[in-house]
Amino acid sequence: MTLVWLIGLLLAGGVVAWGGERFGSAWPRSIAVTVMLIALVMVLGLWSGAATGVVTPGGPWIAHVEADWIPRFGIAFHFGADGLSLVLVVLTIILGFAAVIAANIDVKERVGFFHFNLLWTLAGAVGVFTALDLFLFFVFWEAMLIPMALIIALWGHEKRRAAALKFVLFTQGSGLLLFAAILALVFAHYGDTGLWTFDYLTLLAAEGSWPGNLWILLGFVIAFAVKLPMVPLHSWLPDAHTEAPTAGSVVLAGVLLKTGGYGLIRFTAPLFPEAAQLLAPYAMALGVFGILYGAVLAYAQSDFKRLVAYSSVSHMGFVLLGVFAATLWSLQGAVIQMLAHGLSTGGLFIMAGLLQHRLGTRDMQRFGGLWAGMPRLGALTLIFAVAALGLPGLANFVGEFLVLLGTWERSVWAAAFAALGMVGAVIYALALIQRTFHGAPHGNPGVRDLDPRAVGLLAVLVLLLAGLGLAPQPVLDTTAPALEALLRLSEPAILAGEVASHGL
Amino acid sequence: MVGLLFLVPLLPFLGFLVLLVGGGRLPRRAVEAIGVGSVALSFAVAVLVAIGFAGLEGESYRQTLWRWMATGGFSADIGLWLDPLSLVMMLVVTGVGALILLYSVGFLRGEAGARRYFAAMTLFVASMLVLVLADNLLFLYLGWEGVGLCSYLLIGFWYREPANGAAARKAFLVTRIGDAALLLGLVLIVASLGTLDIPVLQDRAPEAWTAGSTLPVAAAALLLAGAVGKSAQLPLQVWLPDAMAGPSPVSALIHAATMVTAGVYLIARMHGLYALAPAVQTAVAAIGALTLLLAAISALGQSDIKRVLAWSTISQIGYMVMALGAGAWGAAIFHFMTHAFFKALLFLAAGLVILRLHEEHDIRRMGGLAMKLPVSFAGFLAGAASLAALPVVTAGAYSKDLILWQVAASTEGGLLLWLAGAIGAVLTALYIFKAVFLVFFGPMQTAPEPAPASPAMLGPIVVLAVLAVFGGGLAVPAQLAGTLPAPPLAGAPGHPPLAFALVSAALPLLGLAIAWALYVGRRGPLTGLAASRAVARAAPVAAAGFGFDALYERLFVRPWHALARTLRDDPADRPAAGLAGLSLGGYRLLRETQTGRVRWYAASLAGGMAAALALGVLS
Amino acid sequence: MVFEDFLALAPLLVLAVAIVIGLLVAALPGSDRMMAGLTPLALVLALASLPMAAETAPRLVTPLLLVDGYALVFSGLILVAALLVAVLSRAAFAGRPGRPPRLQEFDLLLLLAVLGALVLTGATHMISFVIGLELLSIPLLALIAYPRDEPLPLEAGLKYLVIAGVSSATLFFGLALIYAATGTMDFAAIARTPTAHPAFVVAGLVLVLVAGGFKLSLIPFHMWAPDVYQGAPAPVTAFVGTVSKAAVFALLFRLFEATGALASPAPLWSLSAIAFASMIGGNLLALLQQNVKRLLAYSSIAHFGYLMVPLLAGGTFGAEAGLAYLAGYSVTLIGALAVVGLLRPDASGREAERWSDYQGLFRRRPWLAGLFALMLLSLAGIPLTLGFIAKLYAFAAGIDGAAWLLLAGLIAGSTIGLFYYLRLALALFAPAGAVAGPADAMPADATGLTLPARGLLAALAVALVGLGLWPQPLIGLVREAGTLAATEPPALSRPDPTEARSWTE
Amino acid sequence: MTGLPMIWGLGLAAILFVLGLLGVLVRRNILFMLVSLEVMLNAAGLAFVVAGARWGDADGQVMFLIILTVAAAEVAVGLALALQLFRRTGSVDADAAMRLRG
Repeated sequence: MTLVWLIGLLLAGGVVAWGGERFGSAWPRSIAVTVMLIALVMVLGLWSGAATGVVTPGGPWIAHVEADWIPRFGIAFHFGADGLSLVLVVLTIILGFAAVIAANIDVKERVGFFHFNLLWTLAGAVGVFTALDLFLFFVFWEAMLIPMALIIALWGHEKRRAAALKFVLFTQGSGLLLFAAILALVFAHYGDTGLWTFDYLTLLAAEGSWPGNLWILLGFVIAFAVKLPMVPLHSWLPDAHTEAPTAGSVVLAGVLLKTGGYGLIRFTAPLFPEAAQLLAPYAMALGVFGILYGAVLAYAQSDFKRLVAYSSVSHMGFVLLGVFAATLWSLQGAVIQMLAHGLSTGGLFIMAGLLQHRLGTRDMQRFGGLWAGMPRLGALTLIFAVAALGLPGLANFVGEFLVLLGTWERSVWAAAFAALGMVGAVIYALALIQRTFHGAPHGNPGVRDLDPRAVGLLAVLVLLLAGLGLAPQPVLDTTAPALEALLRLSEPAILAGEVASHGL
Repeated sequence: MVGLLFLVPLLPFLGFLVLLVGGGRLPRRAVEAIGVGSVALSFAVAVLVAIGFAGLEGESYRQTLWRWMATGGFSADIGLWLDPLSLVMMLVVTGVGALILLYSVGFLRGEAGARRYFAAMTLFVASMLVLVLADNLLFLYLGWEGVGLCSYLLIGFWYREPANGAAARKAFLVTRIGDAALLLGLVLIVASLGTLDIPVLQDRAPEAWTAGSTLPVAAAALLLAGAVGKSAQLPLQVWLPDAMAGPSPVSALIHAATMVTAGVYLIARMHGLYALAPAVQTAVAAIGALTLLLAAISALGQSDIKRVLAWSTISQIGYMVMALGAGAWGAAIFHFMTHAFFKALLFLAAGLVILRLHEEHDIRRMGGLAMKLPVSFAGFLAGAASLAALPVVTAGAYSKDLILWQVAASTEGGLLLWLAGAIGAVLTALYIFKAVFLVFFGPMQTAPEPAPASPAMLGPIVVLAVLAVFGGGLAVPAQLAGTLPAPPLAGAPGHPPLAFALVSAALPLLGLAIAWALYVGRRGPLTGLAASRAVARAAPVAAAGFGFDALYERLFVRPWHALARTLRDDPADRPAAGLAGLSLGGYRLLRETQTGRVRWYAASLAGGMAAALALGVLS
Repeated sequence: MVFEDFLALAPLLVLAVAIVIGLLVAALPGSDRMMAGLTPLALVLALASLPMAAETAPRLVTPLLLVDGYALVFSGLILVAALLVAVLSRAAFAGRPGRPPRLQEFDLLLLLAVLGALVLTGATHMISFVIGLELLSIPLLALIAYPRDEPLPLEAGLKYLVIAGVSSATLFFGLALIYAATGTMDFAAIARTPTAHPAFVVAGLVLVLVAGGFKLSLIPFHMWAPDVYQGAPAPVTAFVGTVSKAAVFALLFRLFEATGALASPAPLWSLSAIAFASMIGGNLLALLQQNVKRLLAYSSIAHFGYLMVPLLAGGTFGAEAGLAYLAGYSVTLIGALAVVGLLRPDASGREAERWSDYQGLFRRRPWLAGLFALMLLSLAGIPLTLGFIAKLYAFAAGIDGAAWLLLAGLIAGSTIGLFYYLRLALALFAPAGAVAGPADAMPADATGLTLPARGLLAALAVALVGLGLWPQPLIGLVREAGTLAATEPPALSRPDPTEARSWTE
Repeated sequence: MTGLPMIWGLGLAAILFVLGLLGVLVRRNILFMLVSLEVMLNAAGLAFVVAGARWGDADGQVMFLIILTVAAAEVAVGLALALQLFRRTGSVDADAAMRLRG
């Protein structure tokens, strides 16, 4: 039940934060912080419960709740979290916490409404990670986008309105594809078994290989690929990131991109084993292309946030590669990569916000030589940039190494070119540092260093990155059972009976 | 006492953390104290551990700290593994490191950013120790990348000058290419052997792989690529000369003594793998030989004192790699040790000279400093002698002669390699004594400022000078006999016959004589040759390091910028923009149909009716 | 006509009695207030009588009307919509400055039109089809042009008159052709009677389709819609957009279902083409539209393009999907037009139809702007709103009928739709700085709205979000619509024609 | 029924219908549009009468009567609106009413 309480807490927290604005502009922020603290405690409790196997020993499900919603189509409030979902929910709460604290960098007016949207986006994300009913999943998938679009549109920078619309058109448009695919799957299942159901577990068990399987899978994959983002469908990301406020960028990069990756892991291979195997080589090729394409474009940008946005495209290329390589190593690598990317890119976006807040612009041509004026900010940006380029000892490396490990078994060339991508990462990461902090300082008036509170927040992110980099075992142990179960489902010819055990 | 092993890398790392977190508030002296203290303490512990290890009867000592990652049958730990090879490396790294850090206190006297410098240096030493002491290749890779990062930070220490930033980025990028290949090698090993644990690999590899089959060859080649990148061998040597943009102590520690030899250590450590891939081993030898020749010639063509030493380092590492290729594992490591001493000495002395001559780097504008800077002259001379391997009196002679002998006596292609080594030896003596004569002899062109050198700077120079001269006595190859296989000497005895020893002793003297003739005596047939047109045309080629830089610029850098420029505004966005344009066009087109005239509306209805009826008739 | 027949026709009778009373009352002084009470009462009573009529369902009352689950649920939807429109009209017209217009006639016309709509839902015979349709559209003419002192309603009325007249003529001619070919006017019988001139039947059905296309404002018969939506007062626009279209859809669905028209290629292909054109064209027309009422008109073109998917899918699921879609769309459209009607942007009393009226509205009228944003999101089909349930049914029908092309159109259309719905929604939240009109021109206090108006808005909001979150009640109700009575009408005594060849070959 | 085959009757009705439709499209005067509208409606009525005759069924004529009443109602409202238009714009030109567009 904690899952439903968590989502309820976030939703209610949002409303209270919005109401709190009437009592003064500081209230919403403190309400949001307390809500996030409670959420953090709940989630960590859930994780510790799972680690000791208290909740549901044996089966991959850590928390599970089910209630009827629309019996006509067999739609139910079916929430459930296994290792995979739990880890991503923890990331959501942590980055949500960072976003709430980083919110006052550039959100000054209508603070209550902002926190309302922020908390509702987080609630939507938690819903997406824990929904086990395809309809409920889709409701959260779409409902999460509107508050995010509002955050971009109302508190963003210059071209915010256009960026928000582009963001919505891309994600909602592909969402419609997902919706059609879900319905096609449900109708095909109904055609076979005469049973209306949107329930993920029962759909898993029905190993029907319907004629249109590949098309249905494409509907799923395209929707998740837009959100991931996969390269040809990624052009909404740079605009959305550059125009979003700091907190918005942190949540967008840290959480929303992961829903795409999560969807790929959870729904594509297990539901359509043969079709997924058919699609795997092309998807892996696009993943590798994405890594290199993202790296080249990141280097080409002169806007700080656009550079970081394209670096996200490159990192997510690894996730795509890992997911479709479909070995335990690559899946675990993809999950770790998602966590690491959330932390490091979140940090970089907070840096971008701080820089823009001080210097009034994001254009790196007007930066340069800032190390003299703000050494602490420079040092922390360096740490995040170095994490982004995959230095061992920090989290990204563990993810990328495991993905390479898994990909090697599938195709040597993909692993080779992905390793080339790691070289590309060095080019843009160091370019970022050089254009911003090195070179001769040209006396920008706004230059002043970080205050201790900001350093504290970022230090926590750095500690998490280092912790995940040097001791990823707890996370690996949590996701292992879930991913093994998903892998077992992805082998095409498996006995339906065996799957039943996977359920409750 | 061996149990204290984990303190060796931990102490500098703690120093780094203290400087990183609290550095801002600490006074300068405290920063320096922490910097030098942590490494010196680490050296002390290392010595204790060495003593403890000597008493230990087992071949190696293993200490696992915690499980790093374990998933799907593969597992890697944060663990340390001490055996004679890593013992030697550990002692050299901590020892030379401590001396150099002491020296840099004096060197950076007037500079700002000391905190950043010492933090990076301590992190470097910690990473190098991790690299050397790691018990599995993944943890080694962590140290491997750590040193790369610190080298980037320290080369770009004077960040205000964009050229330094560019040099730093170039260094990190070129080494990163090698690192990517190394990582692929690791992935290949895990994929086929299931573990990266070095001791386990040593006995599992021969069973699983047959010698000369594709897998070991590929793995060895990838590891070699990594080594080539980090140790600045052909073809990835372009970054080391530019790395001289960093302060001299940095060049001394990182780009002479420790980091650049990481590749040598890696190949030495994985000697079992190379035994399984003879083809790659010969390639190693070939690369070593080629690099030492090319680097020696390029060093001759340099005019910047630090660049001479940089090319010299590449050349000396070429010797070590050639030795590894020929199977003379012990000799290579012995040469590494002696090289660490005399090359660090040379860099520190050169640093002193540069400091005194207000950052003057060009040796052609120096001269007659012998009397003015006695200690740096003595140090530089000792280093130069050891580098040139002047017989009997220097440590370098012992290690280099051993390499020459074992290479000559090794099984295949030994003679050819020996020839390269011999020519290299002559050229080495020539270029280093050219530098000595131009800097310290002849007329004085720029006067050094008379400030007295602080003892903190001179002390290390003296110690290193002693080691550079008497270091040969430390019978390193004997100690390493246990861990590293004996060289395949094709039946020849351990020590070279008298005739061979005489020849290899004569080579450096020949180089010295030529240098004397050209740069001191300035008469005799050689000066005519030096002024001839052929040398005039060859000089710029040598100075530019045989044009590798220009080649890479045209092959990689320029296309990358062109690609970045063309893709700048994201062609993948065009289809989306196209769709938007299409729908806007549709909107404008359709909006015209709403004319407001009711008769037009009726006409549209009639038209629709006609079309529907026509459809009915047709079908 | 036994007692059960009267019971089955209960809703119609209640309305008829109310209309007669209304006519009598109109003469008395103070009749305006009385009519204000009578209209909603009549509609509520009719709604209450539905369950009674349900007992006798399905029942063929005279060969003209078939009162079955399908007809009753549709009647329910129409009565609810009409009730909302009636309350909205009272509230909207009360807000107009100047002397209050005489609303008795307005209410009477409204009730007459609703009566026509109810007849249409039950019609299974050409005569009841014609009577119902005309009883619905002629009062509509007067309703559109009701505010006599303004030029725009008059122009809208004229345009609607001419186009409606042409389409009615087309309809009659089509029915005449079918009658000429088959000799029977009963929908069910048409399919079974072999005919000598199959081409006439096909042509007749196509002409009926054209008339239906006009009524549902599908492209290319859509051009009247934007002008009428803009010209007519907001309540009437709501009526045109919901009640009249719902009734015509109900009729068309039953007609095509009974005559199996969509089996033969001509009506099928032309309907698919019309549907696809409407989905894409409707959305494209609305892309950069600055006038909010015209924008809603174009969006209704698109939405009824989507509605053709359930029509084409047919069968019990088609009926259920069609009804669910209409329910969702009607509530949303009435909600949106309620805000347009009730929001008095400036002293001139004009309706808020310009883009600038909505720029930054959220800062001055948070509740009204919030509701309008909710309606826009529902039109766009965002989850947690009723519009999403409608979209669910449209998609499901598309997949059920395997109409892949139309499904593609549905996806493309909805994506384009997202653009202008959200562009308007985002404009609502625009920071005050960007607002064009002076903020103080707007009566700042929300008390400008009368009590029934706020009640109406609250009810709409609750319906939208409530049913969006918990759609089971609506879905249960809609499920009954699927029980399209396939009962055979009593065999009419008629000499069978000589040639016996079914027209469907 | 007399020897006249139904097709001719329907043909005449179709011709009348098309003429009426063209009348609506061509004439700018609102009154003549109403006249054309009448022609179209009566064409449909004629078709019903012919069909009724063919099948010897009274429904045809019942439908004709209904169409007459419908036509009458439409024209009544139409004329009222035309009068309004004339009073407001001083002309009965249908294209005068063009303010609603775009």
